[in-house]
Amino acid sequence: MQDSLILLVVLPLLLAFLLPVIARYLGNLSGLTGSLLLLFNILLLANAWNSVGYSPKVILLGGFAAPLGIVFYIDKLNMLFAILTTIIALLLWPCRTHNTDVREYVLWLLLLAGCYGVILSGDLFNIYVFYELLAVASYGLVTLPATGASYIAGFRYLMISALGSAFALLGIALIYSFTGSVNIAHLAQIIPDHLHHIWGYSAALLLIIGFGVKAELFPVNFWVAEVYSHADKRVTALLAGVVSKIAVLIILRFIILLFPWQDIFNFLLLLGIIGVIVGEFAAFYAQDLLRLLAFSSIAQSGLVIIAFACATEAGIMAGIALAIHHLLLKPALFLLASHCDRSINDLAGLAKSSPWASALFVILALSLLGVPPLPGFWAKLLLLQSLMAEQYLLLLVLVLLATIVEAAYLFRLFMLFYQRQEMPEQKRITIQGQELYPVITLSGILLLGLFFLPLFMDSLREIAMQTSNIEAYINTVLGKVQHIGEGNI
Amino acid sequence: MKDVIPIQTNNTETIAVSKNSKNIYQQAIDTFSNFCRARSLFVLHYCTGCGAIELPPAMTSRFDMERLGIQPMVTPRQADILLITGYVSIKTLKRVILTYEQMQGPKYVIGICSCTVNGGMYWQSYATAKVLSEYLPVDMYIAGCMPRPEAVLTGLQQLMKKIEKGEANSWENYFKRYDYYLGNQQHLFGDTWHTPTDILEEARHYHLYGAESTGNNTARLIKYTVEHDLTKLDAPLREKDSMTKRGKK
Amino acid sequence: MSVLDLDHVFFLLIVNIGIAVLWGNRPFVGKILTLLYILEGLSILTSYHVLLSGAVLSSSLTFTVMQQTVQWQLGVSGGFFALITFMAAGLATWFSSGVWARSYAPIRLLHSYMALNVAAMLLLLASNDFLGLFIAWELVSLVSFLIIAINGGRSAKAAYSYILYAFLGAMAILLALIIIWNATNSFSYVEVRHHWSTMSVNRQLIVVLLLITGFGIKMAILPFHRWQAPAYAYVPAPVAAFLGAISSRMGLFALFIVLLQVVGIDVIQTLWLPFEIINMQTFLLWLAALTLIIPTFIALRQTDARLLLAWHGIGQGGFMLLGILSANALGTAGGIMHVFNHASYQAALFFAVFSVSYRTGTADLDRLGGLVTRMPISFTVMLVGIIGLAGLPPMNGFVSKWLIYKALLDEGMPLLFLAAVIGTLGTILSVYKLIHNTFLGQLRLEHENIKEVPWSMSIPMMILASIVFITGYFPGLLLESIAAMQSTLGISVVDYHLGGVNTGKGNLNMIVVVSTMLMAIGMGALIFFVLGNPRKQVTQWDNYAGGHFLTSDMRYQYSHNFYPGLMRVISPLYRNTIFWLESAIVSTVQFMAHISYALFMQANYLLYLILLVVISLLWVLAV
Amino acid sequence: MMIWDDIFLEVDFWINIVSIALIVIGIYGIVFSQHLLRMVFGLGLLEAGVNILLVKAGYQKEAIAPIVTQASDTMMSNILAATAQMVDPVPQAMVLTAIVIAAGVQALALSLVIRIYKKYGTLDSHVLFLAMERDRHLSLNQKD
Amino acid sequence: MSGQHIFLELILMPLLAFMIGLFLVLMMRKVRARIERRVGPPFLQPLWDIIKLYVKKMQISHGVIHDLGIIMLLGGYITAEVFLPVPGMSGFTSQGDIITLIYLMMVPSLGLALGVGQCANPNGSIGISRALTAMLAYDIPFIVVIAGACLYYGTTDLTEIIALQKSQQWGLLSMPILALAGLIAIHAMLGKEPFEIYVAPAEIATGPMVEMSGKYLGSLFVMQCLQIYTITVLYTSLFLGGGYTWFDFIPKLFLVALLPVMITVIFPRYKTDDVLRWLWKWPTGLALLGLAIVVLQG
Repeated sequence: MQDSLILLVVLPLLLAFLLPVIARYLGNLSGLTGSLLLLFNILLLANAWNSVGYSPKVILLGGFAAPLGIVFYIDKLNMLFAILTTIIALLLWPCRTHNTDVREYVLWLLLLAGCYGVILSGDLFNIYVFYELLAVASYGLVTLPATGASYIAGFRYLMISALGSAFALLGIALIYSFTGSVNIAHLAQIIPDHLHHIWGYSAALLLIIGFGVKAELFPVNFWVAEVYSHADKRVTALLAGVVSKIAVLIILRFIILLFPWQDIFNFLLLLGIIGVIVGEFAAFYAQDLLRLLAFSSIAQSGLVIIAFACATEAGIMAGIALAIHHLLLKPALFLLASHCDRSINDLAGLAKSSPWASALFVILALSLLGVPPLPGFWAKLLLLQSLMAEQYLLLLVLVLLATIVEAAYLFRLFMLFYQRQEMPEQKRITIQGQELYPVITLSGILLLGLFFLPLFMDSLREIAMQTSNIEAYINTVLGKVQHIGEGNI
Repeated sequence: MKDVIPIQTNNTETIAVSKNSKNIYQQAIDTFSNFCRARSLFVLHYCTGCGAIELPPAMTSRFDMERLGIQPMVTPRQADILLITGYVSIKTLKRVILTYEQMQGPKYVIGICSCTVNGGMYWQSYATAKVLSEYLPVDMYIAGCMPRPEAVLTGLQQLMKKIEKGEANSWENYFKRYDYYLGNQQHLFGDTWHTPTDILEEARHYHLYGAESTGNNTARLIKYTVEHDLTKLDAPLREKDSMTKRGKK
Repeated sequence: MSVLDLDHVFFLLIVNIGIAVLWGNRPFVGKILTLLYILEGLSILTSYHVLLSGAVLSSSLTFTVMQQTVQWQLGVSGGFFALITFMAAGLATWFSSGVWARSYAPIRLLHSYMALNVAAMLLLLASNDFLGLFIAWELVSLVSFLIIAINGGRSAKAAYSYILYAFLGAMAILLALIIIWNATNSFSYVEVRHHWSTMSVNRQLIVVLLLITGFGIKMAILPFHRWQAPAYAYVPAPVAAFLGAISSRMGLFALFIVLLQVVGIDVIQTLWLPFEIINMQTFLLWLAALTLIIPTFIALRQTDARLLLAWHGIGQGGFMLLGILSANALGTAGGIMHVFNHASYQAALFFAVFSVSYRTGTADLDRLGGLVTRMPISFTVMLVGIIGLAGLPPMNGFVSKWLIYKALLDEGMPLLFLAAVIGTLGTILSVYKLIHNTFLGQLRLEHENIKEVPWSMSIPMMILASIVFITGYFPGLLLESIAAMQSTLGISVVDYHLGGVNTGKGNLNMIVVVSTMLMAIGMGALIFFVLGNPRKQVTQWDNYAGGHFLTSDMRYQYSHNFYPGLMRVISPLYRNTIFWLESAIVSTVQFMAHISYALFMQANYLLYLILLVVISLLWVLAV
Repeated sequence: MMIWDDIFLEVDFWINIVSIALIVIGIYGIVFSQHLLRMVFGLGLLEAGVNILLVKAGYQKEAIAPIVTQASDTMMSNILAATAQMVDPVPQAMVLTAIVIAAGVQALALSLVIRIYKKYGTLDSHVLFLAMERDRHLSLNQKD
Repeated sequence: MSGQHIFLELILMPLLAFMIGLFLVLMMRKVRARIERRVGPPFLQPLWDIIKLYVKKMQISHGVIHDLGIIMLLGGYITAEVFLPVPGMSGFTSQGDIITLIYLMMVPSLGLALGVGQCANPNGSIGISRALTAMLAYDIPFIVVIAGACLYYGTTDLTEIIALQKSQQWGLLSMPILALAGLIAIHAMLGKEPFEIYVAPAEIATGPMVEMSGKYLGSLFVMQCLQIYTITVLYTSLFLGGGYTWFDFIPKLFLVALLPVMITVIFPRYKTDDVLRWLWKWPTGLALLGLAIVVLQG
């Protein structure tokens, strides 16, 4: 039954290509089919979840065994991310009835297919291909609003990620030339001890920078501010929430399985902490709400990268917790911010005109900040504990200082929202009920997680344990097939 | 100190205090308090004119007022004796009267130099008050165009003897015959003349409110105070309202 | 078995919040809330004898996360502080439930924030391990941010600077928590105390310094004191009284628990700052002494009565810390007792100042004067308050100051004793200026028909004033629970009796001192009224002014720049270095923000990507 | 030197040089050019260089094309023997997809360039960046 | 200590203090006169002044707080008397120590300040502000002296200090520098000439006493007597071994009162900030030196 998970990737692709045809008959109901598909995916993942509960599974595409064939590796972490991607996609699904043309749905479905592919695939080149599919779909989505600014932002985004993927390809080429295989499990046996030299390092760097573009790694995240403020809000929510987390997931896989060297960890830690600090300070200076949220998402993904970079089990657990928390929270904030797309000073007195939206914004922002009772605090606590376990004292202090700067600009926002004087009549923003439903559900999930905190923490620990033991990964993937030679080094 | 300086008191009649109206206990206290009053006198020498220069030598080592129990004091509140030394110009007389009214209980006025007696050298000047006792009940004059310190001291000693005998109560005349004094003052300063202290109130406090305390002069004063509503405790506050014409409350 | 355990109190608090939020602006709700606070106070009082015997009020609010069980239970020290909180909250709500409420628009916000504050504070007082403490600490700082920002405008700015300081403190505490967790991987106090010695010495030093910073910020210890004065001054009357009385003492409570119970004063004495100059205890004592002196002499220069009192709040906070850290039975007792004393007279003073500003519309000392004839009750309350604040005998302020002085002398720290006395003298000077400029001197024309504040505002004031006098007369009432607190903390216990303290070397019996004072004042009154002749009241214009005729339009009051001679001598010392330090930090943050923003706004951004690749490849070559 | 001569003659060495040259030129084109089109061309060159390297990964000296001609013997052992001299087919498969992806991306980039030109009339990246910021600023303030 | 014994002492101690205070004031005025080569006031002059002021017929008051201030003034010093160790009578010395005494001596100054404040006379307010500044000035050296003495004796209870001095040697001999600094501080506490800025007659019309007339001024004179007595007794019990019998106690008091007067007569008046600077420089320096010596002696 678990082979059925292939449908996850196949169905969206199939529907994407059929949709233009269906649209001619169903007209504007085509959006519905997309959401139906997502529901089906959730069911698929649900029953797959309990089956994979105990030990990770492997799907051999086309029957070819590893290390030659393309392999899908299913374990708790991938399943978790897949489910979360589906949920977010379902909530953000642009099922506006009137003016969306069918191309938007197609691009969404391609994007989803790319996401699933990247999450599940256990093969390096396969990840690259799905990553490219994902990238191209996101270029399309970014330029959807058809304004001049979105075109330029889209183009610049295209250039930087194309460059990034070229580097990734270069890295894969280097690896292949040395190891002769692209299957991650196979590589995991070879690379750590054989490629521990200059070429191994450069391949690792190229791969990390390549996939770092989407993961908002420090120097390559310049596109974030432009794209998130010009693209359509739901796309931004998806990109900021889901796609960046998936890219970080790939980097996690790499540094655990392929390049478990301390220098790479230090490199990532360095880039991560710079990303956090620069993100927070830029957010402090940002003039409008969307750019502020964009920079804060840079900072958050910086935190996730730091967490994964200390590659202990506690680190991974903290990273996953932070990723999930940010994945659920940031789309909600972006949806809220979509209505207040103007400079911050004009937002004064928002609480009067749309009280529920500002109250939700405050609660979510506080959770982002890590104020105790809210889930954000537990995620940050895990991060701090893992950093402390690794004795990275300076990093710890810098993360805390960044939180203070974050508190500075968030509270400046709250003060603006809850100012006494009314917003001027014609510029008043009132956010109606039904736009808030996705936000309410997201915050509901977050606050619900609070009540089942102990249960949630234990399952997180299991996932972290499962991801961090490499032998299990290699055995499940390669165990089934006897070795065909050592590869042609 | 043999030559006795002529002392005139020109207030016509002093109401003799009949000795036996109080009981023995009251009398004992009176005699004892007069005994103490005589022994400790606080002097406020108001240097209105040239006579003041005689006071410092009276206090310092040569003549030493302190051996008589007399100390110089700075404010009328603490003083018993008000020494008016020298000519009293009309403008200064206003301040003298204000200071006199701010003094307490058994208070004595001594006019030094002949200018307070009858105008002295400035007898026909337009600017000075010729006879001090028309405006204040004066206990004693020490004549001389600036009497020497010995004269001042002898004068003070004689006043001490009078106080001891309990006869130096000319201050009560100010309250008993306030109308006479107020008339003279209004004659000099005009009808709207008033001071912050409420003399009639004080007269009642001293139980000296006699028939002669009020008359047409005080009537004029009372009319003025009522009109300006100065009767209340914080009278001058009202005055501010009247002046700025901010409507009667 | 205790009559009421903590669940009942928590339940009452939730009811409190519900009522305040739902019907906050109804007229009668203020009274109900006051009753509720008093009920909560009584419920703790009824089971207080249990607390005194060392037992604990347990509550069912527990949860376990990451193998740490976090639970809430109220010890005797928590109970003592809870009582003060309920007293302050009850009287503040009483003050705001009467006529004053009609004049204050956001009354519903005020009631709900007050209820939230009390609930958060009780959560903090009942926390009994580091994680619970931190969660409650963050809640308290968030909720007091809300209540400080209630008036908008100036108080919103003050609240913003407060929340930044609070987050700095919270992060410091979080870092300390993490370091402790790393050493002992458990958050409970007992465990931490047990494993404390496993940490290396300078790590212990870092943890203690971080905890001092974290909790010190709420207590406004010297380098972090700039936020408190405007925060506590520009808020409405009941809030100012509540904050001034108890809110900044939460930091002291946490410090008191952490330093004395967990770390232990002996450890602090052995910790040496780098270069062996000074040990931690002396460093903290001198920090507390400076916190006492500098804010007091800043208060001396204030012309706004509320700011003056707020600055004094900071100064007295330093005094309490001085007491607690003196590692002497008398000193710790004096420190804790000063918390109660300060709560009582600070609240009374704030009420008095605000009743004056309620009637006259201003709290600016240069525009007041002579109100004693018009507002006698507020005058008596302020008189009792300033005698307490200055620490003069009949009032309770004197007892705690005496205890701390005695401790400093017994411990052989004369210079600290001198510093404490300088602080007290500064307080006497500035409180006299406060009462002189508001109540004594010349009554201004516009205040001529000012009436006394309505009963609903003056009764809480009078209750507080009577509390100040009664606990001054019988300090034993407080010393009993303080001794119980000391025994639970395992530090040396003070031997007390109802009147005061008996030490071998000079003891204090307030019953004797105060009754002799009353008797002596009786004798003085006897001499004064019987012997002399009857007195006669005169108007304020019948005054010696060098022969000048006084009229009402002339301002004849000496109030501005009240101590010119002193100011001429010490004004060069006012260099407000901390202000410059703070604005320097703020401008660096803004500058870095500008740079990082500009970093992202690049036309040619690919350059950075290539730079990164080149650098990393070079770095790879180096490896 | 003997080693140097051998390497010098190796085809392998020359392919590396060419591909790295292509990559460097491509990157230079993308990063330092101001004109959008030149960036797209640079991208093309870069992709080409990378693809060459990818293909070369499976190269073996004097190896024959990886085509199994004797359809009949499907025995595993002969297949193994045959592959010994064959060039590794996997990178060739990979490079196929890589080329397709590169082409797709470049096509998308060109269409964007056309749209930008239609909208702004210029292709200078600095001017366009400022235009984007101006639009952003305009959209922020006059939100009706 | 039976009940009426205590009651008797409660009455006797202040009365005794008042009488000794009168003679101290008389001695001061007599010495001042003699130095100015004047005859000086008659024997019971201070008493006559007080009685004359009390029997004045008009007693001007500016309000209830004015009276309350004066009562607080008298009450403060009467209480202080009861806590002072006097030969033969112990009173409540065991219930309060030297710190209580210092604070009890501050209560009257606050009472006076309140009373004068009510008079709404700026001269009075300026006088009070100068008086409080002067208090700040002289209290710092005085506190250092007290701290030094208490450290040396190890206790803050006056009777024990006296007992210690009786067994060992006088405080004066064991802590000469502290004694000297204490003397200067006491000189300033008495409010005598060089530090008398707050009663400057010419400038602010006797400062706080500007509106005090009749029995108010009389009570101030009574306070002055009690103040001189309290301060001198405090000094003697700290440094001159307190009084074993009345016959050696009273000469000590007069000696301690005599020295400041001798200095007072020949000095003009300092300005307020000069008072501050001088008192914070010399006596505080001396006191700190003495304190250092005491601390070093261990």
